[in-house]
Amino acid sequence: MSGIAIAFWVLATIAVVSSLLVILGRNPVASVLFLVVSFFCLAGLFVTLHAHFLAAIQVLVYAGAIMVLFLFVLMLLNLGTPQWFDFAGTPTKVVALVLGVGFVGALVGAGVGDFTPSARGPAAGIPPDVLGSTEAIGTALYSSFFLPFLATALILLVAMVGAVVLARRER
Amino acid sequence: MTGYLTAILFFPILGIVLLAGIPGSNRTAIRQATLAVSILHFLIALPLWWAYRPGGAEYQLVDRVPWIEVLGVEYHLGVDGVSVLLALLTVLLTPLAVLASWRYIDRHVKEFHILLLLLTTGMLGVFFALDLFVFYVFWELMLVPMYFIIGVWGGEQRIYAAVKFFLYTFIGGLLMLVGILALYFYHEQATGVYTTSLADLLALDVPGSLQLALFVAFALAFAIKVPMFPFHTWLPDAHVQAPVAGSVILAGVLLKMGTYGFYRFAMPLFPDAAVAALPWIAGLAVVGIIYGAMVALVQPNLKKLVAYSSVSHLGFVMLGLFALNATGVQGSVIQMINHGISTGALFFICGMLYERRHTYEIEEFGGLASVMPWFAVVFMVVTLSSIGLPGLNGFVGEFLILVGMFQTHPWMTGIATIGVILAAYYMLRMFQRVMFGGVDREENRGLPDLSGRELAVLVPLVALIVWIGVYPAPFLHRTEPSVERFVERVVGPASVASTQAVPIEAEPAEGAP
Amino acid sequence: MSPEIQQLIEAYGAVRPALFPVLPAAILTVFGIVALLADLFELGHTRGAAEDVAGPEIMAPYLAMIGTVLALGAVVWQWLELADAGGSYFNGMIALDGFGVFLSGVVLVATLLTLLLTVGYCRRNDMQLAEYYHLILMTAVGMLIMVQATSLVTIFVGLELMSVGVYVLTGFRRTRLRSVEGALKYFVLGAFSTGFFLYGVALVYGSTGTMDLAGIRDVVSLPPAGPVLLAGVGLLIVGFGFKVALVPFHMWSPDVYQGAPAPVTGFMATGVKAAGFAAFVRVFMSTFDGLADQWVPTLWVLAVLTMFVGNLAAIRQDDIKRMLAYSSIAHAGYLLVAMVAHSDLGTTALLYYLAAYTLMTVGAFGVVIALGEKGTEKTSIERDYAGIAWRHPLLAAAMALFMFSLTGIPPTAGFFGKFSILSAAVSAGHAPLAVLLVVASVISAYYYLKVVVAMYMWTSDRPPIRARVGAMATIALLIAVVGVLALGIFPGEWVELARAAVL
Amino acid sequence: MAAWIWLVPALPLAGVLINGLLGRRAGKGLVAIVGPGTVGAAFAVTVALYLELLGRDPGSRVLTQTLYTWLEAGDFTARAAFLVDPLSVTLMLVVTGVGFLIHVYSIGYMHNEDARGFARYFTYLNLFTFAMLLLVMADNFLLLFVGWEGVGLCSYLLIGFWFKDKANASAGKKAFIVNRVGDFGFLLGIFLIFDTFGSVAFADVLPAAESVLALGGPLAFWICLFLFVGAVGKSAQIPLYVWLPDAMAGPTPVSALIHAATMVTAGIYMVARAHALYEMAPAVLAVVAGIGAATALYAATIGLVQTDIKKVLAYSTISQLGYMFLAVGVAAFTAGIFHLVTHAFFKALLFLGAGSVIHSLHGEQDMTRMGGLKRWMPVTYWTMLAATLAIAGIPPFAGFFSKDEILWKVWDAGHPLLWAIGLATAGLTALYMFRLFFLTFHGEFRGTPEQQSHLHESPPSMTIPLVALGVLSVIGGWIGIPPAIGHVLGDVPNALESWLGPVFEGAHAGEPHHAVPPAEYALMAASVAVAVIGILAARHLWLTRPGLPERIALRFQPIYALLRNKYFVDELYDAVIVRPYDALSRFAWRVVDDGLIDGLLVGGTARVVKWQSAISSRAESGYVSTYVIVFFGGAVAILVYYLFG
Amino acid sequence: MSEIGVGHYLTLSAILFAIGAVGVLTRKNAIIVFMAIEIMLNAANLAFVTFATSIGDLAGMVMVLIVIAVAAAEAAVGLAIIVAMFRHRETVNVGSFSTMRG
Repeated sequence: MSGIAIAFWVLATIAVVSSLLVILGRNPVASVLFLVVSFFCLAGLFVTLHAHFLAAIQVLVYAGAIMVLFLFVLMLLNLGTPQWFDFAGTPTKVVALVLGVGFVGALVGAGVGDFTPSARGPAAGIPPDVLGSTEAIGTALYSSFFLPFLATALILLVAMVGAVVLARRER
Repeated sequence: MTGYLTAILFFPILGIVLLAGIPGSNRTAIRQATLAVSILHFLIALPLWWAYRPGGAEYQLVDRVPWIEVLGVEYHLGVDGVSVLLALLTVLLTPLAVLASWRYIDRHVKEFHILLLLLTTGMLGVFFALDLFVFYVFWELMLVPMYFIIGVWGGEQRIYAAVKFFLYTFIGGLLMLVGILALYFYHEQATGVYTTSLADLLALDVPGSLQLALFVAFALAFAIKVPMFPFHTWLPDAHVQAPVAGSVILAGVLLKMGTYGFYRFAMPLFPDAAVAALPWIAGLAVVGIIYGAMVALVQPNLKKLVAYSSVSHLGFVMLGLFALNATGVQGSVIQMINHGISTGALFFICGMLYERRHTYEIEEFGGLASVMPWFAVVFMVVTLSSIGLPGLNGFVGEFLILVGMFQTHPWMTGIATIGVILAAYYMLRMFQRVMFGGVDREENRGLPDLSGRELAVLVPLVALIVWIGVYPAPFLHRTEPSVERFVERVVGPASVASTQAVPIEAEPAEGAP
Repeated sequence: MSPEIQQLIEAYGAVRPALFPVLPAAILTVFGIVALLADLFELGHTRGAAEDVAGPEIMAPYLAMIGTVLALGAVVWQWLELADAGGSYFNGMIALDGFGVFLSGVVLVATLLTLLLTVGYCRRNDMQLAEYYHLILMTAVGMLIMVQATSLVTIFVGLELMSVGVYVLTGFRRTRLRSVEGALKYFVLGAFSTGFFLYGVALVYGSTGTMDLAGIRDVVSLPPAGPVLLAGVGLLIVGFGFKVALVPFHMWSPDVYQGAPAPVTGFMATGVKAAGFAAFVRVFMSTFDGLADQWVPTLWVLAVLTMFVGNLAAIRQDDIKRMLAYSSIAHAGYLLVAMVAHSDLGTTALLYYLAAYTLMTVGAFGVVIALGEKGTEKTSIERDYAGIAWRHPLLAAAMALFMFSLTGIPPTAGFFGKFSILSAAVSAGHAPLAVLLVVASVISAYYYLKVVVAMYMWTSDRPPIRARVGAMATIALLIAVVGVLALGIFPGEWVELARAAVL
Repeated sequence: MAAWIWLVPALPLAGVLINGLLGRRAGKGLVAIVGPGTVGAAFAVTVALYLELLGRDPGSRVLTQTLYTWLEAGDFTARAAFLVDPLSVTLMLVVTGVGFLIHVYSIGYMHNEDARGFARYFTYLNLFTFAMLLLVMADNFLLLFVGWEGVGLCSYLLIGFWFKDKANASAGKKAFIVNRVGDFGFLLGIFLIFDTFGSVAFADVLPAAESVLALGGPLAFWICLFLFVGAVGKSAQIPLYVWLPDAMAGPTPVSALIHAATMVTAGIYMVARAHALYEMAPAVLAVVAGIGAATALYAATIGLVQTDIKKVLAYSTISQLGYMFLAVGVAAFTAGIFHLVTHAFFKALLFLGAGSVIHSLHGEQDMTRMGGLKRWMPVTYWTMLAATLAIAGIPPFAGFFSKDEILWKVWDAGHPLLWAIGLATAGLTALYMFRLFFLTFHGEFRGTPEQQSHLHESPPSMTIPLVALGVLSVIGGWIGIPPAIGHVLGDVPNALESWLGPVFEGAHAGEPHHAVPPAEYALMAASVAVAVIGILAARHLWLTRPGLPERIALRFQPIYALLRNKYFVDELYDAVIVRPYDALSRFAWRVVDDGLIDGLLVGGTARVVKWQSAISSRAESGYVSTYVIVFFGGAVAILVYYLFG
Repeated sequence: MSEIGVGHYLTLSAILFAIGAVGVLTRKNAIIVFMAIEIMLNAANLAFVTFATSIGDLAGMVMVLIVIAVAAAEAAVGLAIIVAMFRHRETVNVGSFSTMRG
């Protein structure tokens, strides 16, 4: 059993568990922390896939920025404590469970599990370690993905403006 | 491209523009203007009577210009004998309707008259269209103003009636639209040409199964409009609720659109299907005749009674169309006109009673003959014409229809003829309850007789009633070639001259010495 | 010609190959940002001109309008240049083709009309903020990207740009609970659906090895389609289905439409829908052409569901915005029928219908906006619309026209739109679907008529609305009315346009 | 002369227009001139036509005039054209002649009416004359039908002339509708005729009958039966006679003209006119004869117990019409027409006389409150006497000849039973007519003294026509002196026979019959005897032994009640036809229309839509969780469909 | 099987996605709902990376980057909305925002 395999199983397990804890936990703060954990695991999985740069970004942006934002809001609104209303009624839960299992079941059952990609894409065949490198991604961003990259910038701008508009106090 | 029909068709729009210029507060001015416009319109359209030459081409005065080239849709107008008569009926009724609304309509006068004129254009468009797309456009267009007229100026239940009217016609129309499209694409498959021109589609011969489906789609739309027996329930509501002008136009012209649709589109386009469906439709028509007469008998409400009588009368018209011989079809064409005149007049009369007593309940009247003698005379004539008394217009139509139908379906005709008795029953009973007996209600004592305005409305109609009854030749003459073409198209050239006097070979004498 | 302009032109010439295909988007971006900055530095601020104006008179709206008009000009220019400039740009991220340009036009018209209608509204409801106009322009940019996008990446980015903008716009009247509630619901479901969309993209990407539509098309064209690809297709339907509000992914729209400020609702109902359908059609009609046998039946079912649920639910509505929300669901169903037809005729019909639908819906919302009073919207058919026909005859007439057009009564754009969709369906052998559409639209007639009935045939005892329609709103309504009639009476030319825009 | 035929109907029509449009303003004077004047003029023209025909040789006594083609559609054609031959001219003479007298009479009778009513009355009366002339002058079945309906309309208008009283109006309505039932048959007949012959013109149909129709064939049978249904309606035969007694609600002159002399005989005229067809359908002829005989007897029995003077006359009319049908039923068309003419004379007279009585009693019609009027109104008395004798069939009065010829022809045709019925009817006729006569003019006056004080003879305008008709009732029969008597008087020819003979060429009754004189004399004697017995019985019962009738009535209470209530036929029809029909109509309206179609189908659809609408909008719970669940559900569904579907 | 293939990663991502979705369905606290959504997006990211490496194509990688950015943006907007709604109702329970329905 290769190191990658071990790493995968460990990370996968932790990721699943912590994700479950996120949606099952009573205390929002705890959920945030578990979410961070699962993000770390994902970063780890990225590494196992040779996507080092993305792993780094994952940690920086998610664990660093986004989660802080979540915590900040939680504190701001003083929602740190568990709340009674937090869970939907049992029937909903059942339905949700069924659907969730159904979703996974459908994909896996249909053979997503033993899927082997047919590399027919135009840019196919780039060796993994090159693929994950900052350089490669950077080049791509500024060459072939220039337009989406720009647009992403606009998205951030809009989000910023929007956040300002929405969260601002009354005049 | 003479442009004459186009001129007739869109003249009312000019009128609308004119009306738009008059401030809504100045009601008299609006009424006068509308009257002037509609009379002028009538005068402009009147030459149709001579302009159309029965001997000549099938469709005359054709206006034809490309409209939506992509789809092969053309702005294509033209008239044959039948549409000429119906168009003239339309433009005749409009000014009368304006006159009749003079006092009846007192709210939103301007809007009312604008809609009335718009309605005229819509109806004329239906009668002039020689392109299925154009036809459909006007068919639906006419719906809108009528909807408003009923809904805004109608009686208590006006909204229910208006919406009912709209939905009934709308669903029929849309199904017909699907039918039109199917036909359109079938034509494209068959010939590679996209067109909605009636002439081209007539040239097509459609396979039986498809014919039947399409015929049903068309027939449903028209049957609702006629209205034929099971689809008639919108009519009483619409009639009772609509203001007098609305009822008159509705009965006088709109209902004819259904029968006209059968005559112009449904039957010629799908002859085999029409022949196949004959027993059903003719059967429904007969049921309608008897049923309408029965229900009319027990109506406490004047307008409702007339409405149901329309169901009965239109049953005759349908029967005549499906006689599928020149005699019957001629009869039903003339009967379309007759019904327009007689029932129109009846609704005018209802309106006049309403203006005096603000009710349509037969119970509320009685003995009016002694209070309003001239009114009684006119009412009597109209009633008799609607009963189908020989010498008046009603008889001409009904007789030809029955005689024609008898040659093909004696039994149905036999049953339908009972309608003649029943008609006398319900109409005379109504007339007696309204006009005869003593004046037992105070409020009826002082009722004024016909005013000049009202005479102006009724006299032309009465004149027509007598004219068509005594000397229908001019009318029959105008429709003859068109009708013969129609029959030929539906049943094939063989049986145009349906039953020439073929002496029946003497059958074996029974019990003869 | 002055040297500066000369230089400008030369400068443009240098960047043209890169800029031309995205010129409209670029213009909007620039003007959007300028509007923001101008406000930041209080350029052109004048103290309230009209008495009911809260806050300063700002120049953002005018900048936005100018920008949109210029962008429209650019679109026209693109249309004219299509012959030689048409093609794929930015490494296949976007394309400059008739389809895209046509829909860019539609989107921009929607934007322009929204801007025209919105000014008075913002003044009345102290929303007169530069951010608002900025967001509208940015949203429009997102839409433009979507309609031109030829790569799942671009589609996703455009989609998100648009969505984020609309989330904010929905909640823009944050002092009103409903506005925020709408924003919340929209956001939660929107993000949720983004997840599905994204996952679908991933699956498609994985099974085809590329995110360029062209590339995908090539792969898909050779069967068999593996389960992953199919799953991806399915999830993409879900994603798009959410954006264009197909049943059962429609449930957000009534609440959001009702909650959002009226102009935003109008913008959503038209622009978002147009953009969504643009990407939807592009991906399915051309890219997944090879999989038609798989997705056509699905869309058939969705179309029927959407038409009927939308129309049926609309019957019970009293809030006109909510009613229009359901009606827009139903119309998505009609558009889906055009997709099911899966033919050039179908696409033509769809494009024509989008144009027609945009005009009449924006028009309808325009009237709704115009009838609003200071600080409030008047949206109850029962209470607010009863008998207004005799107080605001022109507004009522316009509304009636739009309602009849939505019903599909000739000679309006709506009628011809329905006509062409029906013809597409019938010619594709989907007569039953056509009949279902007919039945559905009869149902729809009922509630569209209800508005007319209310305006013309009801009388209300409540103090009448006194609407003051500003010059700009008037212009917008005029455009809508003329447009609806022009498209209806002379559809030929427009159909030609749409036909030229078919993929 | 033929060019002037159109004048005959045109003149009364002119009267209609003048009286109708100007009458109210012009006042009674003008109306009183125009009304009768036009008819008189028409009579003059008719006489001229008669002479014209007379001048010709029997073979070519036909004048025709075509005004224009009325209906032409497909292969159906009907012209507005007149046919004047001996048959129609005879009727025209009766219509215009008797009509004129009655018009004159009406001037006096209606003088109480205000100007408007007066004008209206004469307008209607002229209109009737016009329609009746159209009926008898038509050269085709359709035009005949026009007149047929026209007279029906006028009778409707005139019966309901005093419409302020609902009863009168309903009587008119009843008349019209019952007639319509007959017309329904008539129409079918016309359809069938056109279907068979391809034309409705007498000139095309009648000559072709023999070649086209098979003797006794179904086609002939149905055509004739349908036409006869029309005749039954118009001529008030069983089972459609019910309208005629009610029709007495109209002014008495109207009863005289329309419901005695002319309109009601249209049926006989029509059958006679279509004799060529009937001869091809012996079965129908039998039916005609049967119904005729039955009606004759039946009506007579009812007439026996009526106390309303006009009702008695009404039933006697029905009875006499039955007689005429009996005649044509045995193909004795001439005899039928003969009786038609004589009946026109004496029955009109009877009515006018009754009118004069009623007039002087200010509307009193109940014979039990009359009596002894002989003293006050001699002219009326003597003329009535002549008429009563005529109808009773006492020689040499008009009725004797016609009635006797009918009986003889019936016997001769080999129908002893029908003959017996005829004979019995004759007896009854004599009985009830003299009952009427005695109750009215003899004995003591039984009315109120107040009435008695006003008793007076009618004005000349009324009495002159009475006298004229009286004369006709006496001598009218001499135009048809049977050979049996003829050769006794020195070969006096049967003028009518030779006059009408050619028209009925081919009719078995047509050719002069070499009878066995003894039998004929015997029959003659029998009928006279029966008549005399009847008269004597009447005298015994109502003059010498006034109490007797009551006792008989009490003795045979049930029968008396039955007769008194006219065999309850009206009630029967009401219960079997009218009420069920009304009920059915109500059912159709309430249940089928409102309930089934509108309620169940239309309303049901609406309800279903509303219900579905509720469902699809309730799903919109407002909770994000619901939305998400539905969303996710949909997504999973699609996935499952794609991966496993 | 010991060798870790694409399938494992995909299955994992599917599971994570489902967990996220279930979270959205079952939680009412808006903030946790958002977190659940973040999980879904991450699942998608995982799929992208997996595919990208297995195909050897950069697009997937870039996509992940973009998604992360978008996720950040959405989080910002979403949380702003939460703040706004909290100002109205002093709660972040999505269930308590249902004034519009039907």
